Amino acid sequence: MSTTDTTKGESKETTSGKELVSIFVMGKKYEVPKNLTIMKAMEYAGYKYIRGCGCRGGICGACGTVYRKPGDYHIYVGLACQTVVEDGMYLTQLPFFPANRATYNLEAIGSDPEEVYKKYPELFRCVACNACTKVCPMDISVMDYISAIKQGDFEKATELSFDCIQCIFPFENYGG
Amino acid sequence: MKISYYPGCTLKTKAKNMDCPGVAALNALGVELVELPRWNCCGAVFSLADDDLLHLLAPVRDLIRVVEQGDNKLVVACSMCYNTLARANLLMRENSEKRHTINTFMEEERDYNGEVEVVHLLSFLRDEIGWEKIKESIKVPLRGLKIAPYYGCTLLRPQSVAIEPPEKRTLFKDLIETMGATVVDFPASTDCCSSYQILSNPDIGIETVSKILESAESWGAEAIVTSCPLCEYNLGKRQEDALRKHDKLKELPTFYFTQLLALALGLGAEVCNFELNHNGVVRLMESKKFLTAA
Amino acid sequence: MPYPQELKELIKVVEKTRSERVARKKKNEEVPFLSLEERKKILDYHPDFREEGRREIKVGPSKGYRIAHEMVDMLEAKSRVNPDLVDLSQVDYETDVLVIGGGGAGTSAALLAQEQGAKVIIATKLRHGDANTMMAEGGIQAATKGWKDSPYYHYLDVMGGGHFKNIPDLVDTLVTEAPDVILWLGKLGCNFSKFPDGTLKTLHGGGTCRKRMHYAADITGAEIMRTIRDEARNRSQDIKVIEFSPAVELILNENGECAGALLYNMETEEYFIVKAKAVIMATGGSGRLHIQNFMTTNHYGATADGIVIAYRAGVGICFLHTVQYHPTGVVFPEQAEGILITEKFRGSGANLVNIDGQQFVNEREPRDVESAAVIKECVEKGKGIPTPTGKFGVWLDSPMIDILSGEGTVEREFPGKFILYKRFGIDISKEPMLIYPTLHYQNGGLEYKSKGETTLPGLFVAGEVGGGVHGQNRLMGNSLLDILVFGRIAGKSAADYAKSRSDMGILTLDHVRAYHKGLEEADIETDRVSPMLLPDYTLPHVKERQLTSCYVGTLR
Amino acid sequence: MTIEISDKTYDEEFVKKVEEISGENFHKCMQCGTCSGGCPMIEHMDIPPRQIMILTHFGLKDKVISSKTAWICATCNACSVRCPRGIELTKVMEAIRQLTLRKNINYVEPSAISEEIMAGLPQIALVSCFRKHTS
Repeated sequence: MSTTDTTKGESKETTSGKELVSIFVMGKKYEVPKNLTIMKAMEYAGYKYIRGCGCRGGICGACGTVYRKPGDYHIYVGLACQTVVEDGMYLTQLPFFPANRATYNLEAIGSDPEEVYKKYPELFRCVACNACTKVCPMDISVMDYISAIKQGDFEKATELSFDCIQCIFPFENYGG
Repeated sequence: MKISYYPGCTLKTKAKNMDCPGVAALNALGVELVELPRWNCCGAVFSLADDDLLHLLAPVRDLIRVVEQGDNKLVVACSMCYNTLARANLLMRENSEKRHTINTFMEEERDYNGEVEVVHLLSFLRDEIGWEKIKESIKVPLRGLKIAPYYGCTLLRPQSVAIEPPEKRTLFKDLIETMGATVVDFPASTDCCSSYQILSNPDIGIETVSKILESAESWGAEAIVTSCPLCEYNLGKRQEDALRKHDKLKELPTFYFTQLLALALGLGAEVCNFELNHNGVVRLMESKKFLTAA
Repeated sequence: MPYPQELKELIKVVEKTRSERVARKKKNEEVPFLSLEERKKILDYHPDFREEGRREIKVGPSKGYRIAHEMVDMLEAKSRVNPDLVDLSQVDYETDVLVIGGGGAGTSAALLAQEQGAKVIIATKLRHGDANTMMAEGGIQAATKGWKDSPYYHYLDVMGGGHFKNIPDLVDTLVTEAPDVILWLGKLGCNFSKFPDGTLKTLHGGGTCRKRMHYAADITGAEIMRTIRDEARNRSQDIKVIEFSPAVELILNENGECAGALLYNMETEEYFIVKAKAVIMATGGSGRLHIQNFMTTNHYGATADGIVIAYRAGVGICFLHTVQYHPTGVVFPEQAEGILITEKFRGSGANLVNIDGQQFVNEREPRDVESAAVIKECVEKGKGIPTPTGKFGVWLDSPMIDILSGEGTVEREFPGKFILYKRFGIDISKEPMLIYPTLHYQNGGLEYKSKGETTLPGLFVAGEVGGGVHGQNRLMGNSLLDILVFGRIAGKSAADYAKSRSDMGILTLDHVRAYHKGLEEADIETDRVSPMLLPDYTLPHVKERQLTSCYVGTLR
Repeated sequence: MTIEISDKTYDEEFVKKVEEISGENFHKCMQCGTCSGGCPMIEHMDIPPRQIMILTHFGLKDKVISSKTAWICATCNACSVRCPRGIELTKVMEAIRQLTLRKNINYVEPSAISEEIMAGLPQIALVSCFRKHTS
């Protein structure tokens, strides 16, 4: 493979000597320049992505990352390509996680809420704890759009969920 | 007058025939029911496990929406929603320990201390509008219609949230009389319709429904009126199953009180969405000439 | 990070001239478009015209063609596998149609092939849908409106944008199939932005004479991708998707027909043989080659794999000497560097202004002209805005949009970018964006004809991997159109071809051996292997310690 | 019905759990039978509510847990409002259900409900049924 030119596009700023912060990648400590995104910080540390990296522009949902900060009880979720590292950040990438995904024939299903009950009865177990909204890396009001579906207001649900990038990728019956 | 209004999921879909005539009727009486922005499902049943606070989050969030609107009263039409919201409200008002835990958990919301008053639409009609005023506005008196008021469980039990004392209940009676119809009080008026058991144990559900229908019929009712979409489903839509099982039973049309009110106020069948009711309601209304009168 | 103080000071200059510029916009007064003569002159600043940036390729069907060093490096390289080690008698998957690439072109091809009754396998390097399609923001062009527009005008725009070098047959197909594609997407449930009466909203794109660009807020590609990906999943009994498994070579038969491909499971580093009656190449572009060291808007997987392996199998290349630089890529904050800012911002009224707050180019020039103008403004005139990272950019004055179309328009119409900047503490409805041209699109690619067919029987091409339809420069909104029009056509052609094919012959990788011989004969001595699969962003200090990085696995 | 009561049959943990989850002092029950008398579901129950109360009081876990009574209870509160001792029996029933549900055992399996039944149901039926009968 050709020699790596580190001034190439993405990697450029990582070479300049900068203030370092400590991050913990799946428990292991690395010193990385601050102001890098998680993705670039992990590459700086020597990781090469196979999974967990996609468009690098915040739209494909491949790089969902869970992280915690010292002294903070919250669990945060962000996109690795969009979230800037912070000192002491503990992070791990979202593993493959199969969502319950219905198959359907768009021509054959109607627009009544019962079509949704049939496909996703679990919606009706929602307790409005709002954890979904809190973890959404796209700032989508998940709880509200789930509510809208239950109320049969699909237009509102579509609008509210429009920016979803499907970071928990709903796989189903996939070979390979 | 404007007042915050919580319709509930079912009223937005299966029970539009309760929501639409209710909103229209109140409008005709000079009240604008303002649907809460961002409301969510209340959870339908109040959580009975003492250590379960998670299921209180949904109704409390709805109450917080009321405060966010700068309002302190919430009108609810669906009986189950009313029961759940009112009980959650009471708990937030009275149990400081649980209130604290819930407020702390919902850090993204403002604190809630039970400031809102949760009112059922029936009580609102009596207390804020008054039977007299309603009577003056009646355009199509439902004369000659014999109606059995069906309260079910959630309007009257438990006592802490009962819309009126169960033994001295008059709300439905007064409303029916105000509309010019005849009240047929019957013993099963406050019996349980089997509620969610219709899903878990459908046979038991149908038996329970049959008894209620039989009771109403034996006292001479021509129709049943209710304020709960689950009661309406069990007594109305599933009535066919009961009729199939019991030869003696006759068809007994089941209405929401909001439909009868809208009709009596002369708003016509259009706002009543009778097509969502499940048994001979239009036939009965036509035979009584209530539909043409408007 | 928010704009530092020195940039905030410079923003004040932009604010000073803003009201005057808004007033001009309201009166429809624009910076005049450049004449053809002027356009030609300014293009000297375009990276395509730097002769030192390219060299002649010395091997293969397009020998003698001068293209970017980075691309030649990929083509003048050995296979990742030694053909002698591959046992072609052990077939792992057999199918009617193999689609290589799980983006928009590949997925629409799979859907149409399935509709023709074919069993389909999609092999894709990352996840199904991880592709540049997902990132396309602005929209998709199609002459759907009977009023004042037709494929005829669309045709002229495409040809004009491509400097009249486009292959006419391909453009003809592109524009005439376009309205059907919009209809098809609508039926599959794609939520295009619409007026309350249900009419599709359309916008202008750079270089177009009519408003025919359909869009879904500012995530049109993502909306299209999730729509067609969902549809592929709904047909999972016929469409099998193999992820994290790029094709690393095509497999031919003794008659020189395409007969399948060799897949590589990047995670287990195993190779698998797919025997297919027809193969569709839909691997997309090559932004991650970082031609001339430009930053890129492209997806992690855009590494020219399909061009490499089809070239080895004898398919020629064209138009690869031109590369599209999107005029407006983020140059600051550095975390977002390279990310595309859709042309729709300019279409909606935002000016491009220099350090003095002055406009220097019409916002609706073709992309190559627009890019060249920005580079000229920074490099020659010295009117660029220096960034804290030592680069240059010019302002894209997004706050104008809220002034022109009402408060909240930026947030509503560009939710993706609004959120992106919000994360860095910048409100783009109040502050302008700093932009610079960024490597965006591979104008050229494999040679193919209007049914998707190539000179290699059994191999079809769809989308960015192919060259010709956009000539030397693609117009906005035509890439989403390209992948869907030619994806659908390739799908149908491949399924038809598969149906008519009975004898598959004997599988062989002889073409790889021949190519290796060609390299030797051309005196190319190299340890490069290709396709690249994933770009390498490892830093030198790490590389020095990676003592076993000589292997050709996924990682090293 | 003859039942044996001894140290061995008394499940203290069970009694404590029911006390804890229900928040009710069911030991106050004086076995008057008002609950059973007013229960609209009684004919479908294998053990009447009054007996459930005494069995729970005596810590006879297996009998209580294996009874279908708590699952037939529709939480109509008829018993609770009539109880002369002020016990909210519905909360005791809830606790008994929870002891099973909290082991991740569902009484109703959401994914197994047929599409036809789903189609006609009002949302509150689904929500309440899932709340009462799923873990």
